[in-house]
Amino acid sequence: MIGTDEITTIVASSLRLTAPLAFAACGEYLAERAGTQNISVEGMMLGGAFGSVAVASATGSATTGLLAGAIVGLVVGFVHGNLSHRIQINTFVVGLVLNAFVLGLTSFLIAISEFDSNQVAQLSIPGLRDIPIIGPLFEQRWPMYLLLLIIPLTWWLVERSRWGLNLRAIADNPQAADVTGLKVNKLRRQALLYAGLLSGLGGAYLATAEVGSFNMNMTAGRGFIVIAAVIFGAWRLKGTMIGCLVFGFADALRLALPALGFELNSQLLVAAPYLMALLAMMLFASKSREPRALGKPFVRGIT
Amino acid sequence: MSEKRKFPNVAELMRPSGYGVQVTLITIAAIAVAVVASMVLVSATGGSPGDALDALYTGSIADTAAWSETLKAATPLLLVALGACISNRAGVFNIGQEGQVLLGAAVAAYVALHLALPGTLVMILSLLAGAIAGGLWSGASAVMHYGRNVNIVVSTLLMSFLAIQVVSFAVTVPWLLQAPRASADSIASSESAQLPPSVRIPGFGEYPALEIGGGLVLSIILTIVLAVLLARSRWGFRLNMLGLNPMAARHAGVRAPFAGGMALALSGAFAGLAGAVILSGQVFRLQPALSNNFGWDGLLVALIARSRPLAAVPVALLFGAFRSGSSFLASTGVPNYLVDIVQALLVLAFVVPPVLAKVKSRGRAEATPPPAEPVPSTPTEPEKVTA
Amino acid sequence: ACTSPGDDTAETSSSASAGSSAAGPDVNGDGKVIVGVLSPGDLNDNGYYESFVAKAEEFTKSKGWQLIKVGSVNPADALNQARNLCRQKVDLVALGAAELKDAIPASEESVCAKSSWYVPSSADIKQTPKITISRDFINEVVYATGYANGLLMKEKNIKKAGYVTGPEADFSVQAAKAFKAGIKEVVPDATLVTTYTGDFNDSGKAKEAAQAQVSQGVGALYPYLGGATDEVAKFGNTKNLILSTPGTDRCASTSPKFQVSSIFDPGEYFAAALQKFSDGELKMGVAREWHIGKDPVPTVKICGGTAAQNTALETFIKNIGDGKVDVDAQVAKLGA
Amino acid sequence: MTDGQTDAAPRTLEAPALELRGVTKCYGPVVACDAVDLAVHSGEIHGLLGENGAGKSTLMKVLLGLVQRDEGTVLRHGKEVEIPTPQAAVTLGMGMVHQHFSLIEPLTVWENVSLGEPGRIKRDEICDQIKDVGSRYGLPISPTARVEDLSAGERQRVEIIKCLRRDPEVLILDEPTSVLTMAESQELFEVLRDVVNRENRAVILISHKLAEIMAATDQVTVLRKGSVAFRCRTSATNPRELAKQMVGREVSLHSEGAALGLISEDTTPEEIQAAAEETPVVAPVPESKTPALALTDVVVKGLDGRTLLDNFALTVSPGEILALYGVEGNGQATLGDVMSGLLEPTSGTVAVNGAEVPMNKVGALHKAGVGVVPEDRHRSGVVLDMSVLDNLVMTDLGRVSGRFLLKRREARKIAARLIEQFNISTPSMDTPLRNLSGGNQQRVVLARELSTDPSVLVAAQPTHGLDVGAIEDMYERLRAAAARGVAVLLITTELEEVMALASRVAVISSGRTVGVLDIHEATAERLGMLVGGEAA
Ligand SMILES: Nc1ncnc2c1ncn2[C@@H]1O[C@H](COP(=O)(O)OP(=O)(O)OP(=O)(O)O)[C@@H](O)[C@H]1O
Ligand SMILES: Nc1ncnc2c1ncn2[C@@H]1O[C@H](COP(=O)(O)OP(=O)(O)OP(=O)(O)O)[C@@H](O)[C@H]1O
Ligand SMILES: [Mg+2]
Ligand SMILES: [Mg+2]
Repeated sequence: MIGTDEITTIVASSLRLTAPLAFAACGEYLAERAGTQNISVEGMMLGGAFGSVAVASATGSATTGLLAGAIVGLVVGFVHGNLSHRIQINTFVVGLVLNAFVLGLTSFLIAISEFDSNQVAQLSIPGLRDIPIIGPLFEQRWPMYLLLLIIPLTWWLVERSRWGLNLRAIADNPQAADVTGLKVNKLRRQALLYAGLLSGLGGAYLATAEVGSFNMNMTAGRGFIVIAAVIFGAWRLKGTMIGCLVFGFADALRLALPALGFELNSQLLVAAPYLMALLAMMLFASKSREPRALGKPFVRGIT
Repeated sequence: MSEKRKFPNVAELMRPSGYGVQVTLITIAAIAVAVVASMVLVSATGGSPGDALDALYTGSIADTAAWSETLKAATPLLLVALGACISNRAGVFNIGQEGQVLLGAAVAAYVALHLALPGTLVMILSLLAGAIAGGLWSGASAVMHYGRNVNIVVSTLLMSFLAIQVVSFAVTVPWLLQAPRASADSIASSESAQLPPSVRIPGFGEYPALEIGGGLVLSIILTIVLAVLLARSRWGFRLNMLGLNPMAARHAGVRAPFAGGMALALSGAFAGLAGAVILSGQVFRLQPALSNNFGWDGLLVALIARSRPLAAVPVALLFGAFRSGSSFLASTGVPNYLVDIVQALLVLAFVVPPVLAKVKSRGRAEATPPPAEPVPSTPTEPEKVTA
Repeated sequence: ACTSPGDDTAETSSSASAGSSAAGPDVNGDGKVIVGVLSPGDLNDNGYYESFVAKAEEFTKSKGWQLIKVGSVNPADALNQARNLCRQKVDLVALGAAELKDAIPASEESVCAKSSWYVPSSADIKQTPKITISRDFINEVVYATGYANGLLMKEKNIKKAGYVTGPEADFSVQAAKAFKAGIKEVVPDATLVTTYTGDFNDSGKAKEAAQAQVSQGVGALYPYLGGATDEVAKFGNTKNLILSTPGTDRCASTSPKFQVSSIFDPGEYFAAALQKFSDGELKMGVAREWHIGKDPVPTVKICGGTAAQNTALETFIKNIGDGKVDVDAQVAKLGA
Repeated sequence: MTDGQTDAAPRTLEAPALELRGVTKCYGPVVACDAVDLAVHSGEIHGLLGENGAGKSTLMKVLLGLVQRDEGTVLRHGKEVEIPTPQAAVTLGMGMVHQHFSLIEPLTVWENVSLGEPGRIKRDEICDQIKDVGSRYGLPISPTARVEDLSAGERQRVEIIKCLRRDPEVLILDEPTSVLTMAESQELFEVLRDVVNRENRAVILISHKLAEIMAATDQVTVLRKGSVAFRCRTSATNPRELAKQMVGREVSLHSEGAALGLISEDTTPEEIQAAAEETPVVAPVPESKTPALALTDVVVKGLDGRTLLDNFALTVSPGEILALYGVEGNGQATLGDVMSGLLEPTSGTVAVNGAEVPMNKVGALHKAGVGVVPEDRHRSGVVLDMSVLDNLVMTDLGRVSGRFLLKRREARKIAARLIEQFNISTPSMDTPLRNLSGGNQQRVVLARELSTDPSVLVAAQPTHGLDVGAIEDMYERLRAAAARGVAVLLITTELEEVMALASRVAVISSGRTVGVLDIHEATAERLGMLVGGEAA
């Protein structure tokens, strides 16, 4: 029933659905490894998607749009960082408000503007793209290949760089890290900038690489799936990426199976990622892996 | 030396002369900034701020009809906010109200449409069923948290999306909630049948005269009861203790899984009740979009009210006014999403100043721990050790 | 079964009471004419919902009237929104789609006493003395759309068609059946692949669904979508698919390009009603039915079709209009 | 402060390695350091002595750039320097071992050691250096071990290595021995001696233990309430003098003396005996009665599976004060948590007055009559943001409430009585507890726990962070409680406290009771060996 063609289709679809998640998840992963449970990732992605389309339309260059999207995400990260790690407003409150704000603002702006659609170019590698099953890996919008840089970069940053060592330290014991001379809140703000940049890029990828235009609330909860992926991956990059793939794959299956001749109840399948994330949290999210100070604000003198 | 050791006196700062005035001033300034920023946005995008403000005013409080709409919108907001007050106080941060509202409405609809009992009884039962459904839904997050250490913020959020899918599914299934077709060849829409008038919540007054729904009366009663309970009851005391210092609470005999779980379930129950009230007081049929952001906005109301039920009343009214006013914005050509922007900015305007004042006073006494706020502290839980 | 005898402006009077008629467009007599439109959809969707307000805009502008348009109205909020329009002293309340039917009770209230009401309906909305209903029959037009697709598929020897839509709701399921039945009228052994993405506006997912269908050899694609239509269609263009529009005439559009315009544009019906309204002839308490083959709209066009194709389609449509085809029976038979 | 001029130390001609002139630091209205002058020379260990809150840590934080001074100058080798950041302090050749561990548990030793440094991570280089430093000073440690797997002593080694690796000219140790066994402390002092003699570094050793200062330092400076009260060559002074300078008046040997470490390891039992006679003797233990508190085979496992309490057993009789003595990190904190009801033992039983307490029920211990003064009152003893009143009644709401509602008037009556009885100084009973001083907060806890007439009182480190007056008060109240027939379990790491209060002493090591001695048999030596895990 299912031959290589069908598998190829699903693989290709999974990849495309995973990519926006994976970009944002790299950022979210790093933010969480620095101790921020950043729920404004949805807002970062949505802002990034909007920014990219707006700028791509204005400049006519989807690539510039992509960059602009990342910068919009960065700005959201900057605001989040300053609100929650400078003046110490509860990070979840900040996240909620930022999500609401970005959704409101982008809906407002899209209601009064017209944008041309722009899409970045496809980059396919002749020869390789014809390999069955993994062929689609080599026939993608070019920003997808950025992931090949960003994933190892994120890993390197967290696990090998001085900065990452500092981030891991402040996520686990900010008090001790502070005494050692690390600027805890500053580092967390920096981590949020990275998260914003990549989440914005994820949204921009969705808008300018996959879709080509902006719809109201076009991220439609993908940011929350990203958070679920980090938990699913038990705060490890490998696991997080697998989480993104699993969620992307689930969506791909849902969207592709009817074409392959399977009848299935799609309504309940829409809920699959949420269910899987909840299950994963119950099964694998071993507390010992969770950064100990995750989501807890740091104020010098309070333990 | 200890007796004479001078600590910066927080109570002193809190008095109207110090901290309070400062916070009030910054808050007013922040609100002004929020409003000005929104109006700048309006004019920058080619709208007229004056018209927009006028529309908001006319739509929300200019006459009895406007007030009716405002009160109607404020009702579920207040109910959701009351629930959020409970969970926030207990230090468990429920952010899944949107789904709980919808699920409450769905179960209430099921009861209202399927029970063959006298109308008033059915109405009461359906409200109860809505509350219980919301409570069980958020209670599930509590079970996941206390049983398997699943983060409450994340699980309530995910459960919320799950609820939306479940309800969207239920309204497409005839044996669950989908309305029967009017005739064999007509299209069945994805919603439930209308509630018969006998099972709807009665109210006072008839639109466009001032209309006060039974749901509003109910929520005001609940506000007062909750305010008294939080301030004066054993339960309220223990809840506060749990939120402010879970360890000390445990030492004092508060069972966090029980008290915190209960608080979470109760907050869900209030959200579910809000859904049931929307259903049987306003919309009269279950639709997948019935929750209409009441869950999210209700949570924001509680945040602005700093988890105090009485303070939630005016804030819910304000947000209700925004909702009713927003539909008048359309005539000015300004997209009504403006209201979402203003609301988000307003939350910041209310949340930032106290923290800012605190930071400033910390600047004076560098590491004096700031007073905890009634705003949800980050969910902290007593260290658990395997049994 | 839905066709009713009568001339091409058939108006069935409500049995409840005689329709009230107004003297002119200024129903409330305040010296201004204001038209208020409520739409459940995105007013910038380049399609179904936008067409409704676009027509209204065009018409009111030409008459110098004022238009209040409220988009993305939550069905649960329809009643409030309608009341608010009435409070803004509109002379005509127009609902953009039947989803907002819960607003209708407002027409009975005193706030709306001085407003006329226009309600489009494909479902069964109860006629009341206070509203005028405009009813179309979506099965007919989608069935004809399928037929048009069938003609094009036959030409290209395509056996597989695709249908991508949002949530799996009765109306979208129905439309799929009608589409399939229409195709099968021409290509009896054709198959239809149906994907429900869950969201009319999520372009990302809709595009994935389309790509999956294309990879399975789909040669015609019906993006029965809202905000996601254009992106799916643009993708379809890159694969040379036969594309049909969900409601509006877009034969003139170049990006994306459609091969079939399935026109059940609510704006067309509304424009007709507005004309009557302007002439003071829009009666409340009556329903206006729009049948393919009988009225100018709804209809189906093949964009740049051959003469033979056009004739075949025209005949087919005419047969439906003349009641020679029992659409519902055919859909039930072929669409299953 | 004329006696401060008894400084007879021969001054070296070269400028001191580190010199402070008039350093002042205020935290809001609290003057933590008040015009402090201090000179530390290379090649000597300089003791910095002062009671809790005297400003020792703050002074050092100023030196390390963690806190900015308000006034004064800092000189290195006679040259004025600024220390805006911890990195600057490192560049200036200053390193510190902090009072509380500043290690990140999930990280490895080498990662911890390199934490806070600038530049790229050079893993192999760091690992080599750790091995190097380790072998040079006799501090063996595996660079790739995770800190969470290390014992307290090993962690201390990591801290010291971390500090020494940066080759500091001035090495500061803030109460380094509080978590160490006596043997480990001894080892540490040898390392320090080595560092000073062989490498001519300067060491500042902060402590409030007189014995330690006497044994390990060359120079001593005493801080009192933020200012320098006394400075002298160590060899030219004696513990009594230092104690007097630290407190500001003569101290009696028994209660305050104990708190200050006057009774040191070399105090003889006779001295204690003599001291004990100064104060009312604890009532003799009636043998026949069932113990008020009996723990049998209590096992507690941590989240990571480590055994925190290992078949722990203990009995306390009514009217006695039993001290549970041991070095930090050997399970006392866990026991405190168990007795506060914060932890549920994996197995084993706790019985109060002969009746087993259902440990899985929250609040059961309290109901059974166990009062607890927890080790960290801010963590589990009080709710800082509730009022004094609320904190005084919170463990026993039954007394001040009906079925549902609180009886405010009743509560106020009880609170007023307790405030009066326990001498709690507070502006009003509605003041947030946060605004009270540490000593008064501790009194609130004690008052609350004793107000319900418990049959057992567990006092975990009850004098931590208190000043002398408060300590004295606490001791009196504990004795009074015992005299009333309460079984008092005193969990402590201070030998002096044991000697001052207890009638029996149990020693805990690695989560087990390794010995129970009558106070008359308990010599510092025997206790020391027990603490170290050896049979006495
Ligand atoms: N060559 C190296 N250079 C710098 N740091 C390194 C190097 N090798 C290992 N590390 C550090 O040592 C630590 C342990 O590395 P390792 O790759 O074993 O990860 P891990 O903690 O075992 O992760 P997991 O168990 O989740 O797979 C990491 O935190 C990393 O920072
Ligand atoms: N961050 C801070 N904010 C406000 N006050 C502080 C802060 N840190 C210390 N203090 C106060 O400054 C004084 C000196 O504190 P410091 O920690 O220097 O004492 P210490 O001598 O080290 O005491 P200990 O022996 O308990 O460590 C104390 O009264 C303390 O309460
Ligand atoms: Mg008029
Ligand atoms: Mg100190």
